[in-house]
Amino acid sequence: MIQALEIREIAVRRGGRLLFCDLSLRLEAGEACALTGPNGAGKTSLLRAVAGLVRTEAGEVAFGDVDPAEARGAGLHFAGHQDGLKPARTAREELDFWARWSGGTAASARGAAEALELGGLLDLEVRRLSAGQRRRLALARLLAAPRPLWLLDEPLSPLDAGWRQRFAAIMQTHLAGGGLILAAVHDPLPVATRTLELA
Amino acid sequence: MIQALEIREIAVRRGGRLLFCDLSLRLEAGEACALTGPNGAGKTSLLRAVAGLVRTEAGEVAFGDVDPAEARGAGLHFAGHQDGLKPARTAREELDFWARWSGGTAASARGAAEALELGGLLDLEVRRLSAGQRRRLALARLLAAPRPLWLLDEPLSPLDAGWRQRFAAIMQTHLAGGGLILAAVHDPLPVATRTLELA
Amino acid sequence: MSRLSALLGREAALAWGRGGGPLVSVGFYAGVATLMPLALGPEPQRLAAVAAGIAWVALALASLLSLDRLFERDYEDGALDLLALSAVPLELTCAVKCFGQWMATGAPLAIAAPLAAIALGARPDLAPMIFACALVGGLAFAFVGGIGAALSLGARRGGLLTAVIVLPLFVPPVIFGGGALDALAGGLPWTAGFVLLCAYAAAAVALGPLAMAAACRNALS
Amino acid sequence: MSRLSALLGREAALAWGRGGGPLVSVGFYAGVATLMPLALGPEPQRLAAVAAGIAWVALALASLLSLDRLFERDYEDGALDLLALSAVPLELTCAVKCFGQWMATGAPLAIAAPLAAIALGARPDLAPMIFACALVGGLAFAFVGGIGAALSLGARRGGLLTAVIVLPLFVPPVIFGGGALDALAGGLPWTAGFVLLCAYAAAAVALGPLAMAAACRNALS
Amino acid sequence: MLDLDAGKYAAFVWPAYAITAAVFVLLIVGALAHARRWRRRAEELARK
Amino acid sequence: MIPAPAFLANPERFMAFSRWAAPLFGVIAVALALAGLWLGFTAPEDYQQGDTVRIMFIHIPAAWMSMFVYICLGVASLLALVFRHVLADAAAQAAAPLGAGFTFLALATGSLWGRPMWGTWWVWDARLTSVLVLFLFYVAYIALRASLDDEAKAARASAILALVGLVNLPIVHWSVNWWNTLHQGASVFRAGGSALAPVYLWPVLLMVLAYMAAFGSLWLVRIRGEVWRRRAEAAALRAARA
Ligand code: HEM
Ligand SMILES: Nc1ncnc2c1ncn2[C@@H]1O[C@H](COP(=O)(O)OP(=O)(O)OP(=O)(O)O)[C@@H](O)[C@H]1O
Ligand SMILES: Nc1ncnc2c1ncn2[C@@H]1O[C@H](COP(=O)(O)OP(=O)(O)OP(=O)(O)O)[C@@H](O)[C@H]1O
Ligand SMILES: [Mg+2]
Ligand SMILES: [Mg+2]
Repeated sequence: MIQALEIREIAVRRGGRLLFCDLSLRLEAGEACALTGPNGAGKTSLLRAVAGLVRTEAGEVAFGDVDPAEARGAGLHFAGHQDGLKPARTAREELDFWARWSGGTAASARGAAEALELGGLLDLEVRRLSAGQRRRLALARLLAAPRPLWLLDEPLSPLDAGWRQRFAAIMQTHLAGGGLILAAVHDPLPVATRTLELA
Repeated sequence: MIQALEIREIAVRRGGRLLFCDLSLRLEAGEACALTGPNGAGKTSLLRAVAGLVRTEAGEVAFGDVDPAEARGAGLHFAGHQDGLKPARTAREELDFWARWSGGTAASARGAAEALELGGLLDLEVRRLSAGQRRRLALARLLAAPRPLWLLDEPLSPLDAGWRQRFAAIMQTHLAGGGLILAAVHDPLPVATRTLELA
Repeated sequence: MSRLSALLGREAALAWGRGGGPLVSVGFYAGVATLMPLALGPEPQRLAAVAAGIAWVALALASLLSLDRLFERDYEDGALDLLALSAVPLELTCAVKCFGQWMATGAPLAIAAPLAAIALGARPDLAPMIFACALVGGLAFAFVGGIGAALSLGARRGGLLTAVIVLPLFVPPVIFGGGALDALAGGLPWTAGFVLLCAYAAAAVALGPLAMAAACRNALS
Repeated sequence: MSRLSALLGREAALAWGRGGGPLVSVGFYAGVATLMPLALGPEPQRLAAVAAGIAWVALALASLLSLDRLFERDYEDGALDLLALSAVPLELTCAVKCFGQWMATGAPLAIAAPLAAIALGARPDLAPMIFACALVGGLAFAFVGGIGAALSLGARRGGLLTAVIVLPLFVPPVIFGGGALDALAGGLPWTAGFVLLCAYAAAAVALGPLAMAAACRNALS
Repeated sequence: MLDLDAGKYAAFVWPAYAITAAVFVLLIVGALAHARRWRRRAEELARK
Repeated sequence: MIPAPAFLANPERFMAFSRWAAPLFGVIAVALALAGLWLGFTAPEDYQQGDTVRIMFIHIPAAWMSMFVYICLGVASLLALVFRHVLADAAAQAAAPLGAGFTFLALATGSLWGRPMWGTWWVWDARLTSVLVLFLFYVAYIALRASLDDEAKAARASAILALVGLVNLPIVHWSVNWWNTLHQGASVFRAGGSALAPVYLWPVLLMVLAYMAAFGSLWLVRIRGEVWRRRAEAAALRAARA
């Protein structure tokens, strides 16, 4: 179980440009951090670096006393701009697959679908879902297999006001259970306990 | 030149469910309307129906005294959730193509790129752009060929605070020049003169 | 006009990037020409007899397998919406898309086809005929394949469907072209087959876009 | 295990939907079997001599043209990120992807191949050998094709690259399989060719995933 | 008079008729079953 | 056989008409078939073809029907596409499996006739191949229809396909003239009178009429089934929304 996320003086370079360097952050269990900054500041790149998807130029990322490879393999969820959902498959097929892929079960997938009220939508193909419904499906994966660290990239944007609140409550529950959230946002994050601003 | 958008008692059905019926709206030149409503209410479907991409069950859409086919072919811009940009092509290639496709020129494409400050990004492949940069590229198409009616689907969501303001100014200018805007949004539209709420 | 030429350029560029283009077609036929003799064993006469026909069928197969994605990407990423929203009639847009595909993939394949056939042992005097058949046939394949691609938009088994829909439509041009090649090789009058092939291609170019546009509109709505 | 079987199911479903599956392969070979004789002319002996070889090369072509998109969609829509972020090593993930592709496309093609060859006039006693070659060869093609597909991720000319990278790697199995078929047809000892084909397939299955995983990581970062 | 002896060609004539009969039976049964099934279903739902 | 669209366009009227027309056609089909078979099996053996000539009585009708049903499918599809008429669409959908059945019969009986006559079950000649293509069109139509969920979209897409497939019909019919093939050319109807002796011509014609009547009956039954299916689905949707 990941107890803390520690980013130590990392630097990330994209396309020859150094996006940021000497960036540090420490997040304890139960804490959330909103990552803000103008477009192109490197929020997405930072999240991907934490997930190990992007090479860092310098510095390191530690997950408490959990081995990074293990933490990335089984301790974190990454929900990016692109949701990896296949338009031609049904919501149920996709949710079931991703739940099983991250170690959940059919039952936990059903629970996640209930929490995000996907019930009536599960038999639709993903391409038929509205933008907000599709985002809810993508977010349901967070609940389908419990993992402590959530890396979220603008999770709220296509959600309506009601669902923003409800997802805030879901995040709150996750934090209360000892989870950690690092979320890139442009609007204030309803649960943020702190903010990291990229230049 | 489209002087007004008039939606008369239209009804749209998706997947066997009637999303809305008897919906009417009149928009004059210089007016903007924010389309709000919960996820799945049918905002996107309404925009697509206005653009003629979705069949309406009943009612009709009129564009002042402009023939609908002509209005749809040359009088409106549609900027949806999906931006139709190809990840493997460069931003310049895409902008140039879409500018020419909607009747603009290389010069107007350059002007649009300047207005949205895409200068340094034009030679990047679309897949390398950050979410906000990519949205700016998609929105640049609106300026690359002037057309009176803009149908926008959550245009501001991945933009940072600064760009939200700047794009609001761009919309303001468009309205001042006699343009019309119908935009689906979850946050208040900075220029809205009125609001249509879907159930 | 400027719109159409822009579209043609885009389609050609996309087709090229996606796996078309002169080099790929040369590569594809190089593959056919090298793999065939390897698979069939090296007896020259056996191969020579079928060389022209093999080059011809390889073209049909290459089209069959590459055309199924002519509209799919644009449909899924929203570009087809914007292409449909234009003063250009969708029929013309579809025709230009197919034509661009043919320009980027079909035409280079047509240049490579006679080379591959000769490499396999076809008589060199068949080369012009192979080239002509491949050029005209490729056009027919592109426009007919486009119909299948458009019809299967949004279907659950897109790829399968395209193949199932397109296969029957590919048969007549293959017969016509194969007949013309065979007749020429046997010293018989070959014009009938070739003229029929041209007629089929012309019909495909004229009527295919109507079907494609109707199918695209249907998929979008 | 549950993860891998889930992944296998997904890959098979996607491959099936994208254009694989039993029906497509039957359709594809029906196409080959219908188009070949039409293009070559109906003389049975001429056809029979090359029937087995044609079935074998058609398999290679089908793999060549369908494998180039094994990773592309997952890469572009972000699914590959999530697949990489797992306790399952990416090597295994890639292997399962290729295997799923083979299950959904290669294996049904292998069943269809002897039927197509016989329809074209091959001797029925060659059928088991054609089947075996197609089965093993399809596995080799899938794993080798996957390398090309992964290497060309994010490249500007993906399709071209895949073909150029994969084609040379396809040559040895085609030679081995073709040799075995030819030897069997000629009453010569065929085991050598077949054993080499199996060895090549085994090597591809063992080493391919390492290359694929490295290429995917590189494309993602 | 009725000549049902197809001689050496019996192996071709009778299978042809058998296949024809079988396909007709399939078509008839299929059509009737399809119609009956949906008629039942429609009436069931109309009653509700 | 194509019902007058204006009269039958009204589903109620169609249901009332087909209620008695379908069984009537069925009875006519049986009567004609019995007559045709009786004449066919009392006719003398052909001096060339021997007893295999009896396959003709089921081959020619099946072959003709395979094309005729496709014409019906095409016309119904056109009406469905242009007038968006549900009944026309139901008619098209109902015709496809029947057409596939007749085409299969043409292929199977032809193949069984070809073995003794030509010494082979199958050759890749233009007539045989184009009939196979016709069969593939029916299959493609059914497959396309089955894989689109949205009823309206499926209707339009498959109607487009049906119209596209019409190009194959002239190829089937004239393929024997365009290529010199094993299959014989037009012999029943041709300039200068039929090439068939009357003893064979009559049973063939009776069987053709019998097949037509059978198709008419089955078509009506299937359309009725389609009408009910659509009613049921509309009712289910209403129930789900209420
Ligand atoms: C699989 C094999 C065969 C297929 C697919 C087939 C198909 C057809 C078709 C489609 C027609 C209707 C042509 C038209 O009216 O345009 C037809 C007619 C006919 N077939 Fe076949 N046939 C096959 C084999 C045979 C064989 C082996 C024989 C006899 C030796 C035969 C004798 C006839 C005759 C006599 C007609 C009527 C010709 C006319 O008056 O139009 N067929 N067949
Ligand atoms: N693969 C890449 N190659 C080159 N440059 C890249 C690549 N990916 C991202 N970039 C560049 O790196 C910068 C940071 O991108 P990133 O996506 O991290 O920004 P962001 O803070 O998430 O912005 P946004 O708020 O718009 O999502 C951008 O300028 C982008 O153009
Ligand atoms: N092609 C389709 N087939 C079936 N149902 C569809 C289709 N497209 C949309 N829907 C359904 O129609 C409803 C309205 O969708 P729409 O995209 O218009 O909503 P929206 O108001 O834009 O929502 P959001 O705020 O989430 O973008 C949704 O419930 C969706 O599932
Ligand atoms: Mg970002
Ligand atoms: Mg929407």
